[in-house]
Amino acid sequence: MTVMEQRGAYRPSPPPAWQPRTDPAPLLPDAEPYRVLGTDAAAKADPGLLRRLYAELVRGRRYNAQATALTKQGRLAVYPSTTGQEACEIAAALALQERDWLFPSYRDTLAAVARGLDPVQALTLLRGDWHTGYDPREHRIAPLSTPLATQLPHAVGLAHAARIKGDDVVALAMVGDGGTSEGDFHEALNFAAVWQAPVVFLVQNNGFAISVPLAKQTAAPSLAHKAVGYGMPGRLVDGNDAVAVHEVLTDAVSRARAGGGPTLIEAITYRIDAHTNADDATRYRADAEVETWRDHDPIALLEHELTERGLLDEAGKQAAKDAAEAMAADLRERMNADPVLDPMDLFAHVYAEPTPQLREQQAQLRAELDAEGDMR
Amino acid sequence: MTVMEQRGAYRPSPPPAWQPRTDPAPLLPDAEPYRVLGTDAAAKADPGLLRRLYAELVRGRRYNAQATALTKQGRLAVYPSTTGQEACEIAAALALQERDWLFPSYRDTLAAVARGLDPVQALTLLRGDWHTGYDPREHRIAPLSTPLATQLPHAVGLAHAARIKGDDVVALAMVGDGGTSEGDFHEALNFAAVWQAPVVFLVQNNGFAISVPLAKQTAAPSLAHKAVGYGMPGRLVDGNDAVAVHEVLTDAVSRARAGGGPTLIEAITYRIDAHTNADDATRYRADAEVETWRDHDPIALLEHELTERGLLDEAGKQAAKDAAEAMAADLRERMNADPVLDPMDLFAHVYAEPTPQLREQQAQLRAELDAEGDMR
Amino acid sequence: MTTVAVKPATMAQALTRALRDAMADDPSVHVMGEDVGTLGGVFRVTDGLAKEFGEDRCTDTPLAEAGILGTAVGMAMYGLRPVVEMQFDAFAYPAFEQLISHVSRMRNRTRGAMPLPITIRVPYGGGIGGVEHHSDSSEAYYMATPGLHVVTPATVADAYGLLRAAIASDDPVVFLEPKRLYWSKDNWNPDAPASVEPIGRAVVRRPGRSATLITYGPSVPVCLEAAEAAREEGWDLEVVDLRSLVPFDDETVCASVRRTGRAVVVHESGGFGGPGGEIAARVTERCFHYLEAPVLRVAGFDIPYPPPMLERHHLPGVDRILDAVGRLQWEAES
Amino acid sequence: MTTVAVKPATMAQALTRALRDAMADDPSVHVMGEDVGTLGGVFRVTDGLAKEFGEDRCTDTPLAEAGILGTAVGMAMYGLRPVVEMQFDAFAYPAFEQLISHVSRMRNRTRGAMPLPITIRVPYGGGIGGVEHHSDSSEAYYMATPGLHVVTPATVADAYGLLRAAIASDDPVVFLEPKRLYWSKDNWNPDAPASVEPIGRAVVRRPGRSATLITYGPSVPVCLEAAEAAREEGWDLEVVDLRSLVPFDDETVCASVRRTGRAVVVHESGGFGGPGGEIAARVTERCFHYLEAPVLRVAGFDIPYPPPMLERHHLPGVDRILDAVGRLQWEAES
Ligand SMILES: Cc1ncc(C[n+]2csc(CCOP(=O)(O)OP(=O)(O)O)c2C)c(N)n1
Ligand SMILES: Cc1ncc(C[n+]2csc(CCOP(=O)(O)OP(=O)(O)O)c2C)c(N)n1
Ligand SMILES: [Mg+2]
Ligand SMILES: [Mg+2]
Repeated sequence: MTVMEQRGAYRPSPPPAWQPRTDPAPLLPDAEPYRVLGTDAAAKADPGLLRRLYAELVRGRRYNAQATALTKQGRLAVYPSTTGQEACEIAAALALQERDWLFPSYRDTLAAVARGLDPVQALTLLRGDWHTGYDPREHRIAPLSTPLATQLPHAVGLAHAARIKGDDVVALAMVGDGGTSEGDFHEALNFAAVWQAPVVFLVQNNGFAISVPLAKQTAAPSLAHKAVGYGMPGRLVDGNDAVAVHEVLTDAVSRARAGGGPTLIEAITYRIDAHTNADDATRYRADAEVETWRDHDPIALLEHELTERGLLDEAGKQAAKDAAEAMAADLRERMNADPVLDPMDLFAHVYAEPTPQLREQQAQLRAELDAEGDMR
Repeated sequence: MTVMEQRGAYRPSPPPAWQPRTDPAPLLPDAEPYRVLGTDAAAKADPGLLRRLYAELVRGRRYNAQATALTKQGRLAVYPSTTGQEACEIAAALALQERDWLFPSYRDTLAAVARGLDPVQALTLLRGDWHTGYDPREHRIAPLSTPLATQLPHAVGLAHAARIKGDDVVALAMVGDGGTSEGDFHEALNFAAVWQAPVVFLVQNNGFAISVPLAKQTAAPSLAHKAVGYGMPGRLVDGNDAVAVHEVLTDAVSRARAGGGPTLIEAITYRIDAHTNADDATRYRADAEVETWRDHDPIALLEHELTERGLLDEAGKQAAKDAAEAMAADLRERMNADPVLDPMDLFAHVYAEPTPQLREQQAQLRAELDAEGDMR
Repeated sequence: MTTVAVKPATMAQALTRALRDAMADDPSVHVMGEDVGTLGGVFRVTDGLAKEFGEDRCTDTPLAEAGILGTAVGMAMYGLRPVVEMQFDAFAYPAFEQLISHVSRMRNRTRGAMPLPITIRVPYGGGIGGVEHHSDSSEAYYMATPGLHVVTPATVADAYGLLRAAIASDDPVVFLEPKRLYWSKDNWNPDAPASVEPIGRAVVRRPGRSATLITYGPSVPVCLEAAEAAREEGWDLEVVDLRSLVPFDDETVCASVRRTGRAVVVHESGGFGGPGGEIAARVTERCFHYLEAPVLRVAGFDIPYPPPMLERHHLPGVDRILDAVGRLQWEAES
Repeated sequence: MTTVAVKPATMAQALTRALRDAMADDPSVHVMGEDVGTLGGVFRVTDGLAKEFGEDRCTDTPLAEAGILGTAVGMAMYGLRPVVEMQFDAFAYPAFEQLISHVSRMRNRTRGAMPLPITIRVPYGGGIGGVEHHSDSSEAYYMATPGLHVVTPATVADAYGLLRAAIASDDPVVFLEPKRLYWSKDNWNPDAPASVEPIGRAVVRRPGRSATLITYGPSVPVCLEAAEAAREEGWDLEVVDLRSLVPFDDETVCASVRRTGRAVVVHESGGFGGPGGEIAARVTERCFHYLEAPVLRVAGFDIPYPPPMLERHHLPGVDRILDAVGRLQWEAES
C-alpha cells in the first residue's frame, strides 16, 4: 500500500501549521523618513519642548567642540565626535524617564551627558582613566560599549528582567549603522521580539562606519526594514530633526512601557567630523558631501522653526550660548588636571575577592611602588 | 552669529542622503506559501519532473528509515532524520547544476545523497568514522556543518570567489528554522546581499529546533520576511510540495547565476521523526500535531497528482519502491562492516606538515600501538 | 542512629537538585538556554525546573549563544542571577566575545559597581562517542581569561556543592560539567541536606607517597584507577583533584608535591597551550628543590578532537599515566 | 661593492610591502576586512592596495568579524588565499567560532582534501595608550587551538619575511602584529629584494652565557634592553625571539637553555594560563638536569588590560625582567 492509499484520498491543502503570525504591513517603515521641522506638523510642536531641545543641542555641539579640543591638548586619549548628530543624542536622553536605562555605544557620551551625567565622568574612559567613570546603576546608564553591538543584548536582558520583576522600566539601546551588521544586533533584536521586551533600538545611520559608506554595509531599502524580519515595527526618522526624533522615540518608549514590545528606529543623520580626532576623513569622502549636510544641520533646523514662530530672539540665542560656554569652561578646567589613579586598583575589582594569585601580584606591585617611592 | 545666520535662511528639506536604495515591495514574500500541487498550476507541471521527484522522494524516505534503523543496530552513532522533509532535501539537490555547490547542515545528508553522493560516504561522520567521508571539492558538497548557521558565510564566500574568478557557479546553503537565530545567519545574508553573491539560502522551517517550537524562536510574520532587511527577495513555499520547492529553488538559482543576487527561501515543512534517534519528541509535542502533518505528506501530495493525471500506476509505484529497497539493502550491507580507521591519521591532516610536536606524539602513539600489537 | 540505605544518585541528578535548591532559595536565580525548559535539556539536567518554577524562571531561549549570554548580562545588571546552559562545549564559542569582552570584565570596568553573578554551565570533554564539536575540552580558553572563575566537579557530591557555590558567587563562573561523568554515581544521598563547597580548594582524593597526580574533572576517576594499578608497580600515588582551575589552589597542590617530590599533570585537553603547562610551570616555580624529576604532563594530543571510533587513542588512559610515572627518574632513588 | 644609504622602513611599511608583493605574485591573494580598502586600514598597513589591485582584491567588508572570517573560509574553499584583517585584538573575538570550529579544523575534517590557506592578521598587545579592548594579548587562545599556526614578528625584516611565509602557507596562520612596533624602524631596505622567513624557527637575537630570556613580539626589544642593562650586574643574557609560537622551536630554545642553565620567559600576555606556562613547562621537561633554577616567568598581571594611565604598571619592563633574573639562584654558583 502506498502512503496515499493508507490515508485515503484527499485534496491537498496548505501546510497545516501555516497561519501568518503577525501582519507585516504595520511593521514596515514609511517610504520617507518622518519629519516635523519644515512641515506643517511643526506648528503643533510644543514651544517648551522646542526651547528645551534647542538649548540642549547648542550645549551638545559645544560639548563636542570642547571634547575635540581636549584631544589636541592631550587631555583626552581619543574622542569620537557627534557633531551633526546632536539631535539623536539629545532626543535619546530626553525620551527616557528617570527609571529607564540608556545603553550607549562608544560614541554616545553626549547622550549620557544630556541625561545628566557629569561630562567629566562621561569622558573618563576616553581620558585614559578608568574604564567607566560612573556607577551605571546610579545613573541607569550602562558603560559605554566599545565592542560594537554587544550592548544590544544587554539592553534586552535588562528590559526583560525589569518586566519579570514587575517594574515598568524601558531600555533604550543605541548603535551605529555599521553595528547593525554584527551578529549581536540580530540576536538582540530577535530575543527582544520573542520576549516582547520593553526595549527601543535607536540606529544612528550617520552614513559611515569609520571609512565604510552605508552602501558597502547593507543593500537594504533602509535599516528600519530589518524590523519586520523580527516581528517588530521599524521606524524611519530624519535624525537631524530633533522634534521628529524625540516624538518617534517617545512613542516607542511609551509603547514598550505599555507592554507593546520593542521598536527599531533608524535615524538618518550624518557624522560631520571625522570618525575620531585620529581619523582623516578626507581619505574617504568629499568635502562637498559634508557641505550638503551642513545645510541640514539639526541646530539650524530648530533655529529656523523657533525663529519663524517667534520663540527665539537674540537674547534667547545668547542665553543658550552662554550656558553652553559655561559648561565648556567648567569641563575644560576640570579636565585640565591629571587624574590620580591608584595602581593598586588594578587588582581590586577583577573578582569580588582577589584570588591568591592576584594577591601575590598585588604584593609584587606594592613592593615595586614602595621601592620607587624610596628611590625618589 | 548663529549656525543659521552663517548659512543664510533656507527651508528645511529632507536629509540629503535620503533616497530609498531599493524598492522593498518585490522583496517581500507573498502572504501564502507558494504551492503547485493541489492547485490549478499542477496541471502544467512537467510529467518527467513529477516522476523523477516521486522516485527520489520514495527513495529518500526509505533512506531515512534505513539510517534510523542503523542507529538501533549500533551502526550509526546518531541520525537526524528528514522524514517529512524529503521534498526540500530532494529539490535542493535537483535545482543545482553539476558545477554548483551545496552547503548542507548536519541534518541534510539526504540532500547530499540525492545529489549523487554515496550514502555510505554521506553517513561517515554520523557513523563515528572520520569527520567527512568524501572529498568536498570532488562532489561540490561542503562538509556537513554541525555548528548551526556557520556554513552560511562559507557559501557566500565560495559564491563570491566563483564570481570573482568568472565562473557561473551558484551556492545553495541549507539551514533550519532554529539556525536563523544565530548571528552567522545574519552576517551571511548581509554579506551576500552587499556583494550580490550568487547564493541561495534555503531555510527548512520544520517547526522545531530540537524541542523549541518556532514561536519561541521568532516573532516574525515569516522567516522569509527577514529578506527585505538585507535587500534580497524573500520567498515562502510549501516545503512539502516538491514541485513548488523545486520551482522556487530553480528560479532563485537561475536568478543568482544570471547575476541577480541572493534569495532567501523559507520552506514550511515538518519534522515527522524525533530530532534524532536519541531524542524523545513526546516530551514537547503532541502526537495529534504530527498526525495533521501526515495528511500533508510530501509523497502523498505527489502521488495524488501523479495518480490524478494518470502518470503513476501500481507498476510505477512498485518500481519506485523496488529501487528504494535496493538502495536500502545496499546501504545496510555496506554499513554492516566495521570501518577500518588508521589511528595514525589523527596526526596526518592537522597541518600540511606535522609540527615537531605532533611528530613526537605520533611516535608515542606508534610505539603504543606496536606494543599493543606485540602483546596480542 | 539508624543508617538508611542510600539509593545512589548520578552527577546529573545532583546538578538538577543544585539548580532546584538554588531556585527555591533565591527568586533571582534564572535558568536559560537552548531546550532547558520543556525538554529539560539534552542531558536532562534542567528536568522539571520549568514546570516547578515557571517558564520565566527556566526559559527556552532562541538558538543563539551570544544572545543567551548577552541577555544574561543584562539580566544580571538588573539584579538577577542567571544560570546559562551552553548545550555543548563547542557551542559556547559563538558567545566568546560576550564572555571575554563583557562577562569577565564588567566588574572591573565599573570598579566593582556592576558585578555579574552569572553561572555558565558547559558540558565538556569527550569519551561519550560524540560526533565532531561535541567533545571539546575548552578550559584553556577560560583559564586564560582574567575575571572568570573556572570550576569543574569530579564527584556527585562536588557537582552539587560546587554548582551551589557557583550560583551563589557574585562573580561569573564557568562551570564545566564532565559529560562522561553525568551518569556516574556514588553514595551521595539526594534527599539529605547537602553542603556547598567553597570554590578554590583542591582536594586530595587519594593519599600516596611516591608521586602526585594533579588532575580534575573527567580525568579524576582515570587517575584513581591508575593509582590503583600503580600499586602493582610498587608506586603509591597521591591524586589531587583541583576542582577549581581559577582560582588555583597552589597550597594544596604544592604541599602534596613537596611531600612526594614527583608529579604528573593529567587532563584530556590538548597538551600544547593547555592547562597542564600552567600547572607544571607554577608547581616547578614553587617546588623546584623538592623535585626529583620534571613535572610531566599526560594530555590529549594536539589535534582536533577525534571521531568516536578513534577517541580512545586520544584520551589519556591508565597506561599513559603509568608510563609517565615510570619516566619520573626513579633510578636516582636507588 | 658600493653601499647605498638605506632609508629605514617601519614595520608597518614592511607589512604593506609583504602584502603588495604577495598580491602581485599570486592573483589568488585577496585582502579583506574593515576599512582596509579606501582608508588603507586604521594602521595604514593596507594602504594603496585597493587602488593598485582593485576593490575585489582588497575589500572593505561589512562590519562583522564572523562574517569576514566565515566568507574567507568559503573563498579559500574555492581556491583563493584570503588575508583577513581583524581591526584590533579584541575585535577578533566575534570570529572565534569560525576560527576554532572551522578554520583550524577544515583540513583535518576533510583528511587533507580541503586546506584553508587563510592568513588572519591581528594587531595585538598594548603600550599604545589604547582604550579598553584595544590592547589585548590574545595569543593564549590561538596557541591552545590545534590546526592554527601562530606567528609574530619582532623586527622589520621578520615582519616582511614572516608575513610572506604566512600568506604562502597552505595552513591557516594567525599573524599577530605587535601594535607598538608598527612604527619601529631598523635598517631594512624596503626596495631591495627581501627574503621569506620559514615559519617555526626561533632565532637568537643576542647571544649570552648567563641565562636565556625567551620572548616574542613586543617584548623582544624590552628583553634586549634588559640584556644591555644586565651587563652592569655582571650578567650576560641570551635573548631568544620565538617568532613562531606554533609550531614551537624546541630545538633552538632548549639548546640555549642547556647552554645557560637558566631561563626567564617574558611576555605581555597575562601569566596565568598564558603562553609562558607552556614554554616553561616544556623547557623544564626537556632540560631539567641542566637547570640551576626553575624557569621563571615575567608576564602581564592576571587582570583585564588596564586603562592607558595605568598600563605601564602592567607591562613587563626592564626592572621586572632583571628582578626575575636576580631570582635565578645565583648563590648556588659561588
Ligand atoms: C566588534 C567591533 N569590531 C570593530 C570595532 C572597531 N570600530 C570602532 S568604531 C567602528 C565603526 C563603527 O561604525 P558605526 O557602527 O556606524 O558607528 P559610528 O562610528 O558611525 O558611530 C569600528 C569598525 C569595534 N569597536 N568593535
Ligand atoms: C552553534 C550551535 N548551537 C547549538 C547546537 C546544538 N543543536 C544541534 S541541532 C539543534 C537544533 C537545530 O534546529 P534547526 O535549526 O531548526 O534545525 P533542525 O534540527 O530542525 O533541522 C541544536 C540546538 C549546534 N549544533 N550548534
Ligand atoms: Mg556610522
Ligand atoms: Mg528546525
